[in-house]
Amino acid sequence: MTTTPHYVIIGSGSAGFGAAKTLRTGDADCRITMVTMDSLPFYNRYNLPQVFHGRHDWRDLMDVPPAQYAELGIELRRRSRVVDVDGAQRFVSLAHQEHVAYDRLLVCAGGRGYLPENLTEYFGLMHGFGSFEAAMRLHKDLPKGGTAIMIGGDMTGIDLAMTLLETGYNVTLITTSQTFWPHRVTTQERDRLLAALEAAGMKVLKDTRAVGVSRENSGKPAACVTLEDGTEVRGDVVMPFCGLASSVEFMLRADVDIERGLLVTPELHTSNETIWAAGDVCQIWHDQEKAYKFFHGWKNVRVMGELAARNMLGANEIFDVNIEDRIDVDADGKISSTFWIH
Amino acid sequence: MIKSNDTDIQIAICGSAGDGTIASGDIMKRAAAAMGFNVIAFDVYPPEIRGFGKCISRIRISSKQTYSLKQESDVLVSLNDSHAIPHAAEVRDFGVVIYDDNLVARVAEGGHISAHIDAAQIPYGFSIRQISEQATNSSRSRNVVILGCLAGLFDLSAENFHDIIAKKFATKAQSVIDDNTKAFDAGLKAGRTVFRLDDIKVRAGKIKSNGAEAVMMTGNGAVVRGFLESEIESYFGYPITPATSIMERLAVEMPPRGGKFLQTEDEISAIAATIGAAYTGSRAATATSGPGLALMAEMIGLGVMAEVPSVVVVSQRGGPSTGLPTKTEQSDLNLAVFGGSGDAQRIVLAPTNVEGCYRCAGMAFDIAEIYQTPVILLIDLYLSNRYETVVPADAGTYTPKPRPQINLEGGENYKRFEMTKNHISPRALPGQPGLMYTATGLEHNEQGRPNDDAHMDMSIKRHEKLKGAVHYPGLNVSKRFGDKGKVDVGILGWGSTFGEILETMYQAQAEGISCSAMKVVMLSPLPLQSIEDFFDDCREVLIPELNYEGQFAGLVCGALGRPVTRLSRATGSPMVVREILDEVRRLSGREPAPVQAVGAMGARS
Amino acid sequence: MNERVQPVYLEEKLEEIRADGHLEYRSKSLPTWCPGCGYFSMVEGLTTALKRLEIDSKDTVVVSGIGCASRFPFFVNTYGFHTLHGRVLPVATGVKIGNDALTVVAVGGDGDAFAIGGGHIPHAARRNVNLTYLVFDNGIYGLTKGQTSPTSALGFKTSSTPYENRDAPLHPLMMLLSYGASWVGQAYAGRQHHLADMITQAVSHQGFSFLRVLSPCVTFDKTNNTYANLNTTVRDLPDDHDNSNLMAAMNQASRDDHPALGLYYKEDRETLEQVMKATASRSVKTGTGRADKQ
Amino acid sequence: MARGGQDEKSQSEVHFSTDPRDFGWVRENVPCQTACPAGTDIPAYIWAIMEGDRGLSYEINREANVLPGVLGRICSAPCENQCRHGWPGNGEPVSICHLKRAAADLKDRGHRLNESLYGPSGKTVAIVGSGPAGVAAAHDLSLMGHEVTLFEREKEAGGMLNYGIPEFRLPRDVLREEVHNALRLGVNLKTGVEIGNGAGQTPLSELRETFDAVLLATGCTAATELPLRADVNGGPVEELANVEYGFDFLLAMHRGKKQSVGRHVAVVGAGFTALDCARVARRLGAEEVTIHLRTTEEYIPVSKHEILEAKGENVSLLGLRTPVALQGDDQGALTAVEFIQNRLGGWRENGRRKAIAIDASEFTFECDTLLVAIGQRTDHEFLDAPVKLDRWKNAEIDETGMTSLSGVFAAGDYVKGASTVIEAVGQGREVAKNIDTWLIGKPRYQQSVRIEQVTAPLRQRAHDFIPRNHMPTEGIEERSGDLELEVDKGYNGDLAYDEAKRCYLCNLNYRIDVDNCIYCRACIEVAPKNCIKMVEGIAINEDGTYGELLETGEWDQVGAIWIDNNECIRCGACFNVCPTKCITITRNQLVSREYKE
Repeated sequence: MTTTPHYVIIGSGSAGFGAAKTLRTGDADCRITMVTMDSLPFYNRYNLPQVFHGRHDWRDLMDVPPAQYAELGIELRRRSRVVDVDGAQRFVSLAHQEHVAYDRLLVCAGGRGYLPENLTEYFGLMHGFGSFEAAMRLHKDLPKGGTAIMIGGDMTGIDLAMTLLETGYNVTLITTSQTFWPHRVTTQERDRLLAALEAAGMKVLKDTRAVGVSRENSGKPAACVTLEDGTEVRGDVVMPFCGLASSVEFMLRADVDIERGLLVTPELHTSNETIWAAGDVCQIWHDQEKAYKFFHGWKNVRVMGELAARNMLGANEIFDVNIEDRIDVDADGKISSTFWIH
Repeated sequence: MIKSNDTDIQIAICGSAGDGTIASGDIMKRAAAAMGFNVIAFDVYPPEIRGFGKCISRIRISSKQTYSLKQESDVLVSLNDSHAIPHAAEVRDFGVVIYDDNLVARVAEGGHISAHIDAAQIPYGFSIRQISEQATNSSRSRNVVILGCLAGLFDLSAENFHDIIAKKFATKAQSVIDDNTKAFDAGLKAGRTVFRLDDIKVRAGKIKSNGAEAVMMTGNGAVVRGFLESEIESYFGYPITPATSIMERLAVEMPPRGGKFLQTEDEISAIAATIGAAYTGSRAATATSGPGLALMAEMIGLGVMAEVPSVVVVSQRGGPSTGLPTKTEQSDLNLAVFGGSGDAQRIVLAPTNVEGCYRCAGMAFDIAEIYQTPVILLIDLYLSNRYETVVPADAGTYTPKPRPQINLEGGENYKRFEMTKNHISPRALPGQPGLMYTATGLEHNEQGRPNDDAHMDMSIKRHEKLKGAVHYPGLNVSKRFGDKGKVDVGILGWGSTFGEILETMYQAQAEGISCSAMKVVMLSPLPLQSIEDFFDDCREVLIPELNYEGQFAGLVCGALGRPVTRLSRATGSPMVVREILDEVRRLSGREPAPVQAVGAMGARS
Repeated sequence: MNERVQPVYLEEKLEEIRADGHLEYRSKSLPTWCPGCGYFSMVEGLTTALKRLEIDSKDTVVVSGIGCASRFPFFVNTYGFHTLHGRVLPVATGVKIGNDALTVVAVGGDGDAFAIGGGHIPHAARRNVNLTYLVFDNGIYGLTKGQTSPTSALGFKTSSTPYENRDAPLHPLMMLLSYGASWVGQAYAGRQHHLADMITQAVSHQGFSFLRVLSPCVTFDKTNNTYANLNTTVRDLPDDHDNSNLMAAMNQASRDDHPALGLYYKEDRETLEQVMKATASRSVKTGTGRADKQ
Repeated sequence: MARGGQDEKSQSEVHFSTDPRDFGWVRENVPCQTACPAGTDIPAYIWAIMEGDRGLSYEINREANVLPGVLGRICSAPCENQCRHGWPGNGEPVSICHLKRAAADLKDRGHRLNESLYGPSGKTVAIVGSGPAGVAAAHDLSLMGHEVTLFEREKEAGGMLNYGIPEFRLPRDVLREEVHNALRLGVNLKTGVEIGNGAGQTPLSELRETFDAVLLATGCTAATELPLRADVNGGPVEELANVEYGFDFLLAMHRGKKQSVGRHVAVVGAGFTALDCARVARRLGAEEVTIHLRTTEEYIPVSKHEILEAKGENVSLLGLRTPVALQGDDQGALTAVEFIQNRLGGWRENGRRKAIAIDASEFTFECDTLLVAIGQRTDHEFLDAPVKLDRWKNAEIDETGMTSLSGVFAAGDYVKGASTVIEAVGQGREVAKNIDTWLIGKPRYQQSVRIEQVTAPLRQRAHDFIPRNHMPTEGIEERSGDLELEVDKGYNGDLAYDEAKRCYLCNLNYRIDVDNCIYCRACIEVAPKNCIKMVEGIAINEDGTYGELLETGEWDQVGAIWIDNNECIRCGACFNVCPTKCITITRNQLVSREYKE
């Protein structure tokens, strides 16, 4: 007896959604279930800074209308947290005690903002930017013309920072080793880039480190970051942008190899026969560098999702790890990055 | 009717019997009323007290006048996924589904409601059970936690909820109030931390009133209030869904007022005791449903024959027999109007909304006493249990009229059943000197003595005396709404269904259909003249009602001999606006007749 | 040795229960009573009794009225008849007369039995219909959500007696003894072993057997007939109780503050069916009838 | 140990079982105790803390582990990984180890130790090595009435506890007090005495003649060599300045040598020793300290708390690399370590991961000090009569702990290779029993399951929502440069009580008495987990213990309603609601009882 295969996709970001569409194109009959922590159906995360240009209705950020999920036959499980994956019995356990059996699993759970160890206890006092909700909260809590203090300043953060500056806010950047993540920049390049940011109106604090965050309920601005020399920096919100940490806790019993992310072959196949991974959650084997590497950025992630889906359907394609990793400042001081190419 | 910047949301709370679903809905609607909203609410629950039956409480909260529940809810709260899953589809696009995302027992694949939420709906998962356990050490307060979640999500004031919780559990231990308050607050905290994605707007409620504070009542509650304001003196009851709460409320309210309350052992003795007390001049009533009415039919006949005033509230449910004991239906019209042995016409009033329940109950004793006959207040489960905001009448509206002053000479000449011009005879009360008579079920003469030969004359008297009731002052025995003069379609209705009829009529008018609607409140005797006028004005007359036989249509057709179109529904659920509207469109000729499975009674008669 | 600390091994226990066989008398569907309801004991009791007496399921009819107890037939694997409120005994009598080879068990709550149905009991009792009437007495109305019943205690506050119940409760056992029931017993849902024994005896009795089962309503009665209260108030009938002595039975039955469990009274008397048969045969012998009159 | 003897409860309230199903129950249901190499009755001691009796709690600990105050600080806490509170959906594990310490720290000043002493046996035992295994064995054997002499080559007893663990993790006064208490009931401690063949040393053969039995508990006294590309025996380590074995580094420091390190210190290794070296290096002034792991920090055998503290002190952990060569300058000083990149391989039997080197992925890491802490091994040079070794070059022992030499027993790291302190303590106790049996010719104790009725639930559901209480620690500033200041400050009484409340008390067995159950499902309704089930059967494992419950939803198949103790979180809700009071709670504990034929 043959039955149509059930593909389960964990994550509804661009990798997950791209994969779902690819699966449907390749197999009109298969069953596709997409499990996501998000309460929204797929939207373009990289457009979140647009919130500060006035796009406050989440429907504006939708890539496809909700009805398209039904048309594509994608079963959506939103606000559903995966707590465990049983790689031997092939099912996904959700926090609400439901087991979803799969024939093939694609993990594109992405990552969550990384927070320097010494600041973890201040987590509750900071703003994130990982979801539409977080973006809207930020928009709500940041008064018009107010100041956002950024710790780190990875490429997602820089993108937001540029938008904030354009829309009349102030940004104070406290640099860390993760500034410009995931680009690796030399000291020279770094200085040039920081100079470009300062020229764009950003206040940049170099050679120091944030050691504490506090909030005051009365009097503005409300947030305060303490630096290691004891000085205090004031602003309205504090946001860590120190790169991503992969979300893999739920994969610990899945019978797959994990370092910081899920380890996959260039075909995006994990060490488990029926599990693939794509996007920020996986480290792909780089044969020249002899190491598992992360490949971040909108374009990469999307390519990975579609490629993994084709391989799940039986293809044997390889992810091209030789991709350009470039960040530049042009004559006008405008920063361009391969990370931002959509 | 409803503008976009008004509040008009409908919340459906669905759970298993025992989850506290109905209690939760109750707090919600009372809190919403306290906030100044118009509220219409209706609960559906199974006959089992606990176990596994489905309960669903639907509450429409609006800043404008509304007449019925909406077909689509804006919010669905699931306390039990297996019951709530079929209702996920009832939530409109960009509406909200709230559920427990941290269950205890394993569920089958697809057994959790999150698997059934459409992409256009917004899921809000909370750890409902854990929040309850954390707040109160018990999972029992899940139903209150979800109220907190709702209040948190939609930024409603906690104050009103706290207040209602304290009132609702006032008779319980303080710890019950404390625990429920804690559970609410915990849910509120959880709800407030969620970033909202839906487009549901709740603005301040504002009910315009005559200066009195609008209150939230069910149809049954309104009946009780009407009774109390008209100084009910005796009540005999027997529990039966959906009339029970009338008895329970009166059990609380009457003793302090010096009233006599008794739960009898069955309906037969309830009506017997009611008539017995009324014979002495006490304002007496009972309440029941169709099955109880059937038991009482014989005794009501006695009341007609003996010309003893009494008030019987009948809240209909699905029938016959136990039928659909917790579902609504308008199928006891025939029994109420005609039930009993022999020609035994009585007065039957069928209010169309909660406010109507209040006013009819307030006037029922007066009417019964004036016309010296049983008055049946015919409502149904949908009206009994549905909540609406009501503006109370001015004080004194229902103060009983002075009892018939009987300035009669005592002695031989007193005729209890005297033939008079208006066919109403002087009624003496036990205790009055010299006016002793016998009330009897035997046919009798003017003195009340057994006499077969008087039957024709007495039958004329007992029927003719009721005709005046059609003109009873202050009582809208019928009322026309909508377009004046000649119209294409007229919708004639009665009882609880009239809310849906009005909603339909306004929608039809908005579509440009010339349309009006008329409600008939007095079913016996019928206000024939105004019904006839309505027929004259309408090219087509449609009668929607909740029974299979089209009992009201039959009543009207029988009385007028005019054709009507019937829309008869016996689903156990309230009438669907959409279905009436389709029929109105068809009758108006504006759209080709949609193929509609309206059943045998759907055809034009 | 305290049995609470003795280990119990599940597979041995399950084997024991399955060997016992009473599970076969259950239906497939789980009872829908409130968790904790005393009526669960009754399912255990009746199924155990039927198994012990080796009465075939197909030869058994369980008839019920209205109330929580009326669901009972759905949970046992026998013929069942769910009838109208208070009219259980007339229906059951009809079933028995229709086919007296059947074992007929009528079940009902205290409301069904003593309120609306109160008028039927004396007649079923004095006719000595050969059936068993199990009255699940929880002293409250469950299905209509907690109003007083004829056996509700004095002082009980319910939704219909918000200022305390002042109607003295009935004494079902004294009623039945005085109605002439030929077998009158009492059991308690919290002692299901004893309950099963009593149902076994009641069903095997030839004649009208009336068993009152004290059964807590966990949802609407938190004060009177609770497990906690009954556990401390119930007692056994004295060892020397003479169950052929009606006055002794009345005497025991009158002490409701400490209800006694056991068989109060039993007498062997012609049943309705026997009377009918006897009347039938006598009418043949005496030859009364049309011929006579002519 | 033999708690049965002190039992105040009457026989009728306590039952002792030796049925495999009951042993199986304890093993399955008390995962912390099962995970503890010393078999500590963890729920019992946590319950004692909840009851306010910290002295009793300390004593319960001491029955399994004679050094509770020590282990409460430095235990690797394998119990916490298994704690039911940490199971998926239940939250975080109970801080079992911190509570152990709390019992020790917070007991009354005048606390009286509880020792059950046997009369003298006339037998003599020599124990070589006063580390955790030696101390545990010495204590137990002396209680059993044997005359014990404990030989220690260093100045002070304690072994690795004294010479391997920095004081900021284990203050020496705590160690001294507990070792003293373990030995004071008649153990003859001889420090500064070295067993061996050299001059001034006592040979093993002499001990065998003098004593009835000898126990070798000398631990692992040699550092494991670093296998490098050029010399798999780690030759280059000796050749370069600023490269040292971490074990030797710590040992020398604790013997009194003033140590120093460079500015950029690299540590290779993944155990406590590696972490200790790194943290000592920070305190000695190193600017950058890195720990290099073959696998990743997810899979190393140290507690998360220690990793977090190390990170807090700005120690970095770098994963997936194996050192293959050392690079030095002209002066013979270290300049860099050459590593090869690894990827994760399959699982090893001990639950850790394999590391597989990636071909041609070598890279260099600059540093000026390297501490090698990849393990220790046993040394057998000192024996004049060689014992038979196993394939890992450790002493081979039989099931009683005896080596190939009659009357010579071995225990602790000396047998197993470098492992944890709690394992050593557990083995010391185990071998003491075996030595005793060998000496007196019959077993003294036997295991059974003690079953005692508990009349009411001891917990509330709300306790399950208390978040794990973190260990208060000294500030980073205060720690700086201080090798002695204890980092962990310990719970105060309130914290300990709050944390104790979190324990599910898994040794409570909730059981439905099927005979009295009316199947009313009141318990199922209130259950906070999927813990009460309608069952038709139960799987039985090959060893006679129970497997999974077989559930059913068909009423005529429901043989019993049963509590799945594995899912049960002992909240007591079912007990409180049961109408027929047919739920029994018993406390099921493993105990050693006086052996009966």
